Amino acid sequence: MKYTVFWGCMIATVEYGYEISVREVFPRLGVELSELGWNACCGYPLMQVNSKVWLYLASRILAEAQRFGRPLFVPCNGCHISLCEAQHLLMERDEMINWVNELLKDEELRFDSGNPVRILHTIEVLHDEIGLEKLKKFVVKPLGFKVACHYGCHILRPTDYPRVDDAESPTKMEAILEAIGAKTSDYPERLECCGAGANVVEPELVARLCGWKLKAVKARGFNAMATSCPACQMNYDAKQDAIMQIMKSSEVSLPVFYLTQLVGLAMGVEPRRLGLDLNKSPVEDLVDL
Amino acid sequence: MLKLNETDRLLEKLRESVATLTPSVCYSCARCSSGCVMVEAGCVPHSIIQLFRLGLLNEIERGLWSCCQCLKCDARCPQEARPAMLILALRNLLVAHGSAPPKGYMVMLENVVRYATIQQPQEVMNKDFDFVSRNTLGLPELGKPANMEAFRLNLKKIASNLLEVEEK
Amino acid sequence: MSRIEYPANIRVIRVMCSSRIDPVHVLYALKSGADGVLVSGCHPGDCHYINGNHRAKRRIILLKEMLKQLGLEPERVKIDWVSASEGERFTRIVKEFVEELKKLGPNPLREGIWEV
Amino acid sequence: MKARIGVYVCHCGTNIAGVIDAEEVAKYAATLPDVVVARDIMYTCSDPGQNTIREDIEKHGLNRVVIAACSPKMHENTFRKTLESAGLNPYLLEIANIREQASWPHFREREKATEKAKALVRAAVAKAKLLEPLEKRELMVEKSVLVIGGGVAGIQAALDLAEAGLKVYLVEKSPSIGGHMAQLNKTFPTIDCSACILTPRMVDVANHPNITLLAYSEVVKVEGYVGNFEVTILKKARYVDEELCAGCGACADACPRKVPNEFDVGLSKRKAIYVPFPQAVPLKYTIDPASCLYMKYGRCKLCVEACPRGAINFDQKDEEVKVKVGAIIVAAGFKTFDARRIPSLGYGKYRNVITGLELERLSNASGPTGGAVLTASGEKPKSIAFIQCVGSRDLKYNSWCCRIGCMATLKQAFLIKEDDPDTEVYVCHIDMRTAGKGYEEFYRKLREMGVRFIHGVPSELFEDSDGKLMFKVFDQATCHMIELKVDMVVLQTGLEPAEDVERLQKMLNVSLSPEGFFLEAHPKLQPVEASTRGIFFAGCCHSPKDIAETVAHASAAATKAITLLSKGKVAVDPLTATINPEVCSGCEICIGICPYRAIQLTEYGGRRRAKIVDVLCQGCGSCVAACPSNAIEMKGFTEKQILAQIDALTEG
Repeated sequence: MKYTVFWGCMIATVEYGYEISVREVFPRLGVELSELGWNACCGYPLMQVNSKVWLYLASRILAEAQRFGRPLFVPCNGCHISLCEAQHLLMERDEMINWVNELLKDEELRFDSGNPVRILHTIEVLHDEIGLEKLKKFVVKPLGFKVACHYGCHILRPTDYPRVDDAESPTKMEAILEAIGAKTSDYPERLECCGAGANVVEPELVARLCGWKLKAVKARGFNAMATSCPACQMNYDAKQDAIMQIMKSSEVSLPVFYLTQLVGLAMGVEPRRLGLDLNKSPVEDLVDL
Repeated sequence: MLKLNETDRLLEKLRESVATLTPSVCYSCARCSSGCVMVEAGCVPHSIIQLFRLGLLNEIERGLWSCCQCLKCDARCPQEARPAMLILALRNLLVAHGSAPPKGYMVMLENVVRYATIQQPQEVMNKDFDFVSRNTLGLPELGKPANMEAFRLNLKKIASNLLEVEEK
Repeated sequence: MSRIEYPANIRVIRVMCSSRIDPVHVLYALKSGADGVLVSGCHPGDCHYINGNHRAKRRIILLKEMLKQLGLEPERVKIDWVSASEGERFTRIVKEFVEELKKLGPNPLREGIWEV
Repeated sequence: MKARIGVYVCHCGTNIAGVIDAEEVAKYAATLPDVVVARDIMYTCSDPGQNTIREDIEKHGLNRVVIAACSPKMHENTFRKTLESAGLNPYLLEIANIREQASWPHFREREKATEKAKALVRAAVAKAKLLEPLEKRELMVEKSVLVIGGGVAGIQAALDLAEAGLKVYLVEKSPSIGGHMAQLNKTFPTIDCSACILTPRMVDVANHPNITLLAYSEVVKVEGYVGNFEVTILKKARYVDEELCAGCGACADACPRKVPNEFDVGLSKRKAIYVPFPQAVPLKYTIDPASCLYMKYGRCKLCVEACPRGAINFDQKDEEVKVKVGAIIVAAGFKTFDARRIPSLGYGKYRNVITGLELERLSNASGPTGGAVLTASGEKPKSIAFIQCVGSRDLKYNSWCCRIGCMATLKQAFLIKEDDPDTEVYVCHIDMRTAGKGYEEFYRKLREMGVRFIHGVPSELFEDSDGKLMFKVFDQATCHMIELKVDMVVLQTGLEPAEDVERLQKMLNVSLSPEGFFLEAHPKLQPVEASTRGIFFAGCCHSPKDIAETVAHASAAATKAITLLSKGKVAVDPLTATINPEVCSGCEICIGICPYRAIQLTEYGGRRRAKIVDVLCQGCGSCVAACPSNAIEMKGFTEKQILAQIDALTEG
């Protein structure tokens, strides 16, 4: 399994725990990652103000990835939807490809519609590529505690091109967690959004939204939450203190992990090598740092 | 009292560009709004659709930027009217016609022009209260696009209206 | 049928079943200058006359092979399935077919360039 | 005889003339060869319109008539009768369809539409010239009818037919007739007891001398044609002798095996030997082979010991019954939408989310709780929310309106409020559709009774740890998000085509609408007829209907069947193929091609020649196109006629 990896802005500039844990865990599972050579915005946040900016930024990453001839591993939900949607649009409409390639010329890049990029998210790599049976063989310290899955919106929606899992009844993340010895279950708030897209304009409302979900997860008897998106993780983990202040409640305090951090723990990797000392939420309640 | 400004040229433009979407099929079941987490912030998807159809654009601007684009409304809409896509299109068009987007977006855009990413790598605090960086964490340097000049020029070409405003 | 628009340059001949259509009719229409011939029948498995549409399909496929040998574009003949309630589908098929024929240009037989 | 053609261009009000210049088309028609008279008429199908044609036939000695108007499916028969009444052979008529084929699809291109209309008239005139008089055929018919489906539609149709003196075979696939109506508690808006009005009719069916009831049976094959259908019915083995079984139930008392009861939508258990409900007709027990211990494991037979009449017979085999009928009424019913398909509403996941049909069983005195509406924990709910249009008016599932959900909810809300006015009842709706006799009044009454209507539907439901259901719904009346916590949520699920619709459709050679319901011959004027003659539709297999509409529709279907069969014979189109034995080479290709087995070999002049069996030929023309000797001709669609049409259409 050889992939080119595209980290995107959030992971590479602030959510280091995700990158560290992927770099630690994936090679142990037989995954070889090669770097794109540079990092740049996938365009997703800018789609809101100018969709052409988005299409240009996303297409140049796809064009660069085509050069490597390997599937493109995209750990961030936002980058994943951005690149998938851009490719979907390019493959559907010739005039888009022409427009994009005209711009890419100056960068000596070209999107080739005959050679679409296979784009894979963390959950797909673990569940579909490595596979649960193989994953189980690496487990030396089954987790034992009960984890709530938070998929994040953008790997499940929209429904007009293939996404990582079923939009209304996803199962892959739970299956991965069960394979590494965690307990998990469906819960009513499972598919609720963290609100990250509105952080720019409504930070306080987003905080209350996250607080509501953390509280619900805790009340339903989960010991922790797992995410696979840097935006969701930032909302639930890094902002937990702020949420507590806004909600004036400690009921929202809950360990929040990246899925890859949990996989690493089950494989017996030392917690700090998984970047767990960077999580702001009380992961130390469950892990000896 | 709301007034219909049917002759508004902006409205015509908007209608044109969202012609591929199908807001006209919405019959206001409000399933979108019932599931929307941003209603509190004044973003009411089915109202936005209806306001758009009636041409009440000034009313739409309120709440338009609160939508967090979780796409739940698109997925659940029984008539496939795609409220989130309409909101996205409206945001784009308002910006294209000179309306200023929330500041956060401008900051990201400027950073992308400058550094290729929405922000530069940050120092973060770990559990020992030490500030750490990519470097101290042993993470490799992630380079910038090879031809930053062409990259910047392209962006300025595409988003000229936004970036020029900023230069003034 | 619902009032859905399609190009005005198609002319219709009614037969009770697509299987009534003899390839000779299609050739005759092309020879007489039609740019294309669309044969439309019930959906496979849903034929009003049990299996006439299958017969029609086989005949049209063979006819298209023949057209190739004659040097005439087989795309000028098309067979598709439309049920009585599928106005939209009919419109789409007709529109696509007319577009395709426009790309092919006028029927050479009409210009008198050719004689069969 | 030289052709003398009259051409009539219909305005169809503005349907045609609003787009096409009818006068110009008529003027053009007058210039065509052999056209003696050409006129444009406001409504050609009206009395004055038809009179004009009759007068012209007489005055101008017309011997062919071309009518440029709507689809021949609409008025071909009307105008044939016009010709007949003027003493002209009805098949000397040709219709140019300038409405569906010109004015409607090209309403934005008036000139092109007019040009097209002219071309279609030109082709019709060219064909008309070559028309020949044809004689109608008459077929003897069986004075009996097959009714498929024993719900209220099938019951009503069967009783109407039987009363009219026709022999009826009523085939029902489950062990008892009654259908969905038997499961219901009360009926809206009169709050009549559903079983009380249905069961007497079920008994009437069982007792009527003209009705043969074939329950636990399925139609497996239909051959033949109008008036002469040959039907094969599979009578499934009940493993209980119907003659001997007295319906005492001793067997079920003895049976140790319990399985979910379909009649109670799985809310209660039944035995492996069972009747679906106490008022079942026929009241005969049935062994369900999938759950019977003896049939699965070869051990038990407690029922055999218990039966005082020795009615149980494990050696019973499925049996094929063949019947001949003149007409078929399809009353195959519907199924309800499976709410599991919308995971966000939590059905199947949260215990107190139930469907409308489940509430129907819970509130029914003969139901699993003896008529008490209870939550999963056995308590009486203090608050109930109904969610409307679940799986209806939704492009992902069923795009259509289920037609009964609004009224069913009002009725159920009424029963809940009547039982305990303090129960909080919420109805989350898109639109409340209460068109029907007394329906709007009933809606008003429910508002007076304090039911809280919320104009909006939720996106998802959450279950709290106490088993209560929480949801948010945006109410358009108040423009506020409303948060509710209730003890029970009722999903009012939609109606969709029954499972075996496609099987029936293929077997009967009829059409389905895009929704998957049976398609009638004309939505306004032939609402119960299939486009295949002799087949009629009744009830919800045609489209969602409430009980009153279903009964009316079923009676209409029965009446149509009675009308068809009353004379003992039917006239059928003479549009058949004929074989010229002089030209036929006896190659037999046509014999293999004919889907109706209407071609036979006969002796002609000492040689084997193919011959069409007139009554069997349906006029598809398959053989005509296949004949390598051009020996077969299709009446009404001859080679010459078709080529003349092509010539006329490619001209210019």
